Amino acid sequence: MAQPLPVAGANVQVNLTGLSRNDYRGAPSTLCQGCGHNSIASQIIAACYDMNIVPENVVKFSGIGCSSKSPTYFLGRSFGFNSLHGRMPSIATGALFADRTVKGISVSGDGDSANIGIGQFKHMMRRNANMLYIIENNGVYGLTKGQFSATADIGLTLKKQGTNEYTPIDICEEALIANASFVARSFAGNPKQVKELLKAALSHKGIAVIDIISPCVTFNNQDDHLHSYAWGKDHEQPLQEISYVPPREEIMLQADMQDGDIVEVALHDGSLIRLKAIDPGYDATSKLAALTMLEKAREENLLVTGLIYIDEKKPDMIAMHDLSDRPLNRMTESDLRPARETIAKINDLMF
Amino acid sequence: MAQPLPVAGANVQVNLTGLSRNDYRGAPSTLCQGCGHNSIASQIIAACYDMNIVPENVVKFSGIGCSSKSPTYFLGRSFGFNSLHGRMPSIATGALFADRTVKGISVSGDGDSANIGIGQFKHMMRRNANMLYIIENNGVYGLTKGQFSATADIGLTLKKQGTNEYTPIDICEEALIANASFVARSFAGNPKQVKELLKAALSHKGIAVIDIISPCVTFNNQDDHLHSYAWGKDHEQPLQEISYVPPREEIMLQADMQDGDIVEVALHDGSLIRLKAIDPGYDATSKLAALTMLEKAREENLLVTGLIYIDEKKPDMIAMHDLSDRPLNRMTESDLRPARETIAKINDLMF
Amino acid sequence: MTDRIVNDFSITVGTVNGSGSSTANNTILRAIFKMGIPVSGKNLFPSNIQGLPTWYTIRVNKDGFTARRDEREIVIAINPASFEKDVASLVPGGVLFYEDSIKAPITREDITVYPMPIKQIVRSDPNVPSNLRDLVGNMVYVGILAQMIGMDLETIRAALTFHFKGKAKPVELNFNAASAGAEWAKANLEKKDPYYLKAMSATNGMIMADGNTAAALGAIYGGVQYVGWYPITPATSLAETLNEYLPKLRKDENGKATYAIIQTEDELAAIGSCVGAGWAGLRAMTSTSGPGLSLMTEFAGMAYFAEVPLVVWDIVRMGPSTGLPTRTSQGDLSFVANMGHGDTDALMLLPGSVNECFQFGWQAFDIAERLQAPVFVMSDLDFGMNQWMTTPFEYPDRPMDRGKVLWEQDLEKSDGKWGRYLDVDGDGIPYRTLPGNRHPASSYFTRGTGHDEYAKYSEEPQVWIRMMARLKKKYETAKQYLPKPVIDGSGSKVGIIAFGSTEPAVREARALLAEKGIQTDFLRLRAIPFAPEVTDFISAHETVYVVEMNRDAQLHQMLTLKHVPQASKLTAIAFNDGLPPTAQWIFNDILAKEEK
Amino acid sequence: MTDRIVNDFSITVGTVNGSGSSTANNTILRAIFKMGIPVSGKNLFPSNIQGLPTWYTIRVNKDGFTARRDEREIVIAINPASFEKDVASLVPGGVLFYEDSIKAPITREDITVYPMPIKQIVRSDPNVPSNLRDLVGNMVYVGILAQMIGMDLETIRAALTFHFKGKAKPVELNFNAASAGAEWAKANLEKKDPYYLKAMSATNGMIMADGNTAAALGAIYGGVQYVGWYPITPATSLAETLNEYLPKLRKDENGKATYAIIQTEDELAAIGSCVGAGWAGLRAMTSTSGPGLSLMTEFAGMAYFAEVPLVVWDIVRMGPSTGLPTRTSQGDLSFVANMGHGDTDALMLLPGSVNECFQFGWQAFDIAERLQAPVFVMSDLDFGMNQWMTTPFEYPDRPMDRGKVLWEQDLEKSDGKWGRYLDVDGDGIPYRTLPGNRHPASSYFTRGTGHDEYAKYSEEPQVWIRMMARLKKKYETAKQYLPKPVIDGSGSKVGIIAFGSTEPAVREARALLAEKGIQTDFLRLRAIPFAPEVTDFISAHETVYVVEMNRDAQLHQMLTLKHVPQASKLTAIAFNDGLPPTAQWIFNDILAKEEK
Ligand SMILES: Cc1ncc(C[n+]2csc(CCOP(=O)(O)OP(=O)(O)O)c2C)c(N)n1
Ligand SMILES: Cc1ncc(C[n+]2csc(CCOP(=O)(O)OP(=O)(O)O)c2C)c(N)n1
Ligand code: SF4
Ligand code: SF4
Ligand SMILES: [Mg+2]
Ligand SMILES: [Mg+2]
Repeated sequence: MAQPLPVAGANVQVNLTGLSRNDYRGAPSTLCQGCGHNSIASQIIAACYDMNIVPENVVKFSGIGCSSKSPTYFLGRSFGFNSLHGRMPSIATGALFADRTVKGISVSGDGDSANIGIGQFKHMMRRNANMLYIIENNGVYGLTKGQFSATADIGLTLKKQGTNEYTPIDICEEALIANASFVARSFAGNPKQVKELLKAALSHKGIAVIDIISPCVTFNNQDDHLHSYAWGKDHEQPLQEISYVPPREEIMLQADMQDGDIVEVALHDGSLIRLKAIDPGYDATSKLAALTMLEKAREENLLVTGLIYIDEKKPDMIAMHDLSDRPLNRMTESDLRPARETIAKINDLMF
Repeated sequence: MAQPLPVAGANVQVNLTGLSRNDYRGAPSTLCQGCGHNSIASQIIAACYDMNIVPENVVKFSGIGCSSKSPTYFLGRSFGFNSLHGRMPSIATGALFADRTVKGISVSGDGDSANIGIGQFKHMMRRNANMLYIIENNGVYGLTKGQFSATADIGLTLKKQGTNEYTPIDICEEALIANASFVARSFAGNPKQVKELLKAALSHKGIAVIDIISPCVTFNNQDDHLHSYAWGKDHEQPLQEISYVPPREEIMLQADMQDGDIVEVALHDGSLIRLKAIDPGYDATSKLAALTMLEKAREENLLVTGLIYIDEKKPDMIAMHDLSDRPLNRMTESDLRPARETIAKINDLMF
Repeated sequence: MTDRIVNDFSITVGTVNGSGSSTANNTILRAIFKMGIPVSGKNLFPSNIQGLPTWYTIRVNKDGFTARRDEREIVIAINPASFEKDVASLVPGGVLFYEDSIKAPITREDITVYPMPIKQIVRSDPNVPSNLRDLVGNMVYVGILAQMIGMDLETIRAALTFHFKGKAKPVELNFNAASAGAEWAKANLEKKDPYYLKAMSATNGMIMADGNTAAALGAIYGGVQYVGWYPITPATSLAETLNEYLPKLRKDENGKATYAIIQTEDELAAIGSCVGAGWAGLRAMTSTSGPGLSLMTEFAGMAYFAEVPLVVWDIVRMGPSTGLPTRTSQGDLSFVANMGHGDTDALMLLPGSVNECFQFGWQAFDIAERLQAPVFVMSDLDFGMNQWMTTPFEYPDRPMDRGKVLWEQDLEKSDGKWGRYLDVDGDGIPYRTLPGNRHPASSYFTRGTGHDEYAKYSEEPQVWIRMMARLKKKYETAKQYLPKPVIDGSGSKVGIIAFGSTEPAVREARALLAEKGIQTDFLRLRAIPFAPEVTDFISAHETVYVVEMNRDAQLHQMLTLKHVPQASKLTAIAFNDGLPPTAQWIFNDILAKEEK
Repeated sequence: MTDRIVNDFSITVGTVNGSGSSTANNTILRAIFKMGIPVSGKNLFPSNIQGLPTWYTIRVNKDGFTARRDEREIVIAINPASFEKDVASLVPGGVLFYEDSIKAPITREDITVYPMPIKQIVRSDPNVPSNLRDLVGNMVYVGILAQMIGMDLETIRAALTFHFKGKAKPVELNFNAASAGAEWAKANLEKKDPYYLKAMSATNGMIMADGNTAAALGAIYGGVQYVGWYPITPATSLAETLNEYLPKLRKDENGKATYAIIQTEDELAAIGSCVGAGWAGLRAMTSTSGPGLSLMTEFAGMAYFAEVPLVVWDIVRMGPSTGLPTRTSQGDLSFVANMGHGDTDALMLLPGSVNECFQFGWQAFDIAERLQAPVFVMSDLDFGMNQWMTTPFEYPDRPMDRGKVLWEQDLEKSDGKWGRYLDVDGDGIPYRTLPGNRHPASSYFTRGTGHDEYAKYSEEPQVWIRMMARLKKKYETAKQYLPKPVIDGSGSKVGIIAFGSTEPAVREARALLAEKGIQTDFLRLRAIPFAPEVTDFISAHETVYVVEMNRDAQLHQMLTLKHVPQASKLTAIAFNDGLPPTAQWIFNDILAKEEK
């Protein structure tokens, strides 16, 4: 189905779909240098390249914010919709019915999804649409120049805003209790993990939330507060070492996975997530375990990252709606307009 | 401060403020006979009477729905604001700054607070305004004639709507992870508990959420589903026997409290909530315990009721804003307009 | 006794809502319709579920004038709470049927009074289970009325059979109650009033339906693929009808759905999901009313500017604010015309009958996709929730217009060269591609921010001006795709412009005016922006009355702005108290102005 | 060499945002202002945080014409990305200062060119820490420019001292860089262009401020008590200024706050909380722009209908939709006038200077409370975010008007008899009580649904009509409480109506027209609904040009509707590309129409 662009020259490295890494890029970033969001965009590019994803099989969505701009900076060959502040989930909901073979990749911010958009966020979880939902979480509104978002640390002091008095919203907890089917947390300062989690999330069928701490170097990068590179580096505690094993790849433990507590989670497309538990006994299929872990992490002031929860069995939005196997947006009049003879029956149903 | 109305006749029973039960009523209900909301309104009347609350010291708020109509049916002498669908919390937020001595009592529905209003609900929790927030939870939209709400049981089948495929939202979990300072659940079919919880909540300083299962007899009262009287009666499992001990009352254990595991929680105004634990060892001051309990209740298909969580130490909205001790809405020009001489200084601050 | 008055009177039933009387009232309406007599029914109900006063008004008129009238010739009084008012509302010479357990005194001497021992009659039928007695009791008054005014019992059975979808048991139960009522009346009441029904054939070949059902069915024949909605009176039944009929009419070869319906968390998400679906190539719609519409403002502006097709049905109820949720209005025109910050334009369709609700149901999608824009269909509570006589729904008379969409093969032909916002054809309408298109040049990035012809972000002043001018041009182009006004006239000096559910009242008012020697021509507006025919009509008349149901004469304002040189001709006839307008009110107002 | 051109030219700095150049550019602006020369500065910035092209335009004009001009006499080119465009934009005879590391060829012969070795000069100062070099580098071009056009170094120091709030270290650092630039220029550049500054005293007694700061300060002097807001460009700085100054100006006797500011979760909650606060008796306000305003629609309708006072500052940016977030517009008039479903009316204040932003800051509360209604103050990005010369802010000249509020003692006097929506005074404005009032008859129940004079729910048609008619009356009454238009004229035949930030351009255009022999009178509109003076003005002129920054001539439409018999006089001069208008554009357009 895909129409890969011809690769220029023989020495450009390409993946199985014949695309070069360049084919996964977007426009040059207009974000600040050092912004966490840029590093995440790079990992999206890398993950899609590695996974041999055809860009035309992806649709990008975002709300409004620095984070929400970033879909411009990756997968330039995918359709994209930079929507309204806090309203990305609704746009995605409608659009993802159009062609069920298309995967959604969405990027939002903490302001976008935890402040104005928390309602749409919660209800998106319930619908379990087939979409990767990244929240680039920096605790502030970047684009409007540094106000507190709902994820801002309590006690954080910012220039014009004073001190934040409100307890923060935990996006992973929010996703969990709304019964999201894939919940993870990562840190823009840990690109390796970001990439593996992205791959796992992209293979998940249903909504896959990744809350990525993504420092705003311009407005909120204080060493002693969450959402800074320094704090993240000091306080990160990965739950697992994660590696994504594509479908049909020989299942073999890598050397560094040899010892330790290995768990494998099979995804619907035949791929695997291989987890080497750092916190042994952590069960990523238990909502209660996940909630308990997050509460404890909060108490202990740790940035626990990794795959927090996964439920591969929850039916996705397309299944819940018992949708036709054919893309709806390619259907024509003969599919969509009931036959002429039905109109008489309909009139008969009236009085 | 209060100006109680003269009591008609000597044989009318009055409380300590000199008001009869009648003074706490509102207009006659226009809800359906048997609607859970009516029984809750009666308990609000009873609780306020018992607690000697002066109606003028209360402001009522609601959104839109059958539930949101009910403030018309109690405390007819209190100010009330029947606002917009899902937007009650914002109205209350602004209004509760006006006179800090006034207590908010609000009633909302599951559609009002868990569908359209979940965003305002979550953020209201964070602000910890001094308000009782009742959700009359029936799993449906009553006023628009029986569509699923976000708390509807999965698998519930309703006439025109088909079968609900979405996992329900648990209002108590939502309140908890948003760090609400008082979270309880009750059942309209258990008026005694409703009343005691209302009293406790009314004495709490800060936001007090009570999620009350309140059957809609017209559109959703199926015996085999949550939100029906029958199911509630069969599956209710109270966490505690609760009694509210007003301030300055002699602290004495009642007979039926003699044995068992008694816990007392002191509220800021000197009153106590006395809990006789039915689930011994349940700790209503632990968020983690609360979450764990709710998750288990869900798994075991139980309607656990009672005081789920309380945090008496969280500063309320007025404290967070370091507000004047005097009611803001009685301040006059001399309080509100900076002195004449300041204008020159202000101009000096410009270039 | 006065002369018989045949097939020309109004019946009002005063009852309480949630008491099951709607079955009875609809039965009366349908039975009369089945007798071939033109009839209309309007339900005047409160905004709650159970126990408050409700009135159902039926107008019978042999000449086909079925607008609401204020006059009540027959009142059936079941509700003690509204009894006094109901009795007072009768015209002199009118007829009162009343539940005889109501003990209030009846002081009027100028009316005929028939007490009805409904409870007794019901109790006398051992087949009625005691818990159904109240419900079934309603049918007793239907039977008594039938007997007294000459309503055919068999048409009652037909109406009940329809209502209960042919289920024998409830049909029998209810029919027996009606029969018992009729028998009782035959035995006990003596006809003293002049009101009679007599069978005609004026409704032959017609059907009865409400506007929301018609709209939903129309949308299905228009190939609706995505519905994002949120319940609100009086729009709810539109989406619920889609819910009911789509599974029956629209499965694919494997029995799977070719559509999706989502009851979203609120109206922002309802329209938001339609914007997403419309953008991705689905025929998307939502239905709502005032408060929900207000919440859709930000997305409406985006759909205008990013050029996304979708259809919004506004079943107008009385605003501002929550207003009167169960009362009708035409008060949203100005709002929709200016919906969203910044410069905007809106495409509005104005159905003028239940049949047009069906037609615009499918046409709206063609228009939205052709013009790549939101289309607002302005119905109202009177259409949406009342039963109307109508000619049968007709199968669409033309193929679907999916507008300018480029697929893989199109892009191959053009070597992948295209611009999302490029005005290739000079009509202001650009081409679009849809997600899922696998051509590597197909994709573009959509946004509500400034963009150039290639959908690239741009803050360039000239680009902005160009894009906004093209949008203006597109809305000029729109006129040729919108339904033309319907004009009835023959060169009178006086013209009337109206739209929507006021049509029957306007029609009747014209007849009343004609009786007074005032001939009028009538332009029924069906879309905004205005077609050139509207201007021609204004030019051709000396005075033009603009009739509408709102306080501020909103259509009159819009017409004035577009016809400044002729504005002095335009006279507003605007009034809105929540009830459907009467011919008398329009007649009086125009007459007073004509005589001045 | 041509003659000297003194105090009459424009300077544009082409740079990138987030590079710290705003300090430098503001310093130039302020230094010129301190020299007593009329000046204005406009920042043309992109909608991102760092790294994209930005232009800062300064206009120096001895006659006080400070509207934006398209012509650029001096360009300071720092940004390689926009270099070519910047060079091309110079007028013939113009001057180019450029960062000499930009290696692009300069092909124009008709300009004077001064290369600036900024990096070198900065590096030569050992006191500049290496991480601050880029920042401080901006001051070098300030110094070079100063030297070349005769800007006083001491005024630069004054500007810096202000900017850094007197902190010696950054002042020195930056001042030294400017001095170094000046010295280098003195030593190395030879003046070849005609542009000079010369001190005047035209700005004596004036201050510089932006409109958002002025609005916030005005609100504080108006006794603002509740602020519910949500960040959005270009409104953010209004709330942030409240955040900054309220704690300084408004503590009670115990040092506690007499106000509350809440950054809410979104704009629905922002206005919702203002409705709650306003209802409960607080002076409540929010500030927003297009997208946020659209989200406020439902609550705006409720505030209108339930009659709740509150103030909404709309700092207009370019719509529709997300539009151009950093560009200015006057495109929200029609939307606000029709904001909300159903029949509505809106009170709008239209400040025409930064000083009026201050004045309307406090007056808006008096008007809102007097009329028990939402008041929309329509500022824009050009006011809100740019520095303007203004006369100093003046202390309010009258006591607060808290409107018709009944407290305990009032109710005691009336024996508790009152009705929330009763028109006691015949002006359409009822009385209200506030929560916290302990009189047992004080309370009432507020709702957005239909209600009678005693705030009881009502669906009665007559009650609805009465309430809506009273609201209409109230908006008639409003006119007497709104600021009157400012009229400048002496009986010319041609009139101009404009409002808001176009004032300087209109003023200058009038001068240009006068040079061509076309005398004009000018009515600067300050509020909607229109005062009778507006009608008088239109009547008194043969032609009236309505100048505004939007595509659809929105004010022109509103004026037309209210002046149908005179509508042919009204001519639209409407244009909006996101930039503040130039006098030339207005002049050209009017001239063309006058010469036709
Ligand atoms: C309705 C609306 N309100 C406000 C804004 C202004 N706005 C733009 S981005 C933004 C906040 C973005 O914060 P976040 O989502 O955390 O993204 P970040 O910039 O931090 O990546 C706001 C408030 C808007 N565009 N639309
Ligand atoms: C913006 C808006 N959308 C929709 C409605 C219609 N509406 C009124 S009540 C209601 C649902 C109420 O459900 P819930 O809160 O559960 O209350 P209940 O009636 O069940 O007590 C809806 C959708 C409205 N009034 N406003
Ligand atoms: S402002 Fe912050 S979030 Fe925005 S681009 Fe810069 S660093 Fe990133
Ligand atoms: S419809 Fe349901 S929720 Fe509403 S009043 Fe009736 S029983 Fe209660
Ligand atoms: Mg952020
Ligand atoms: Mg409910």
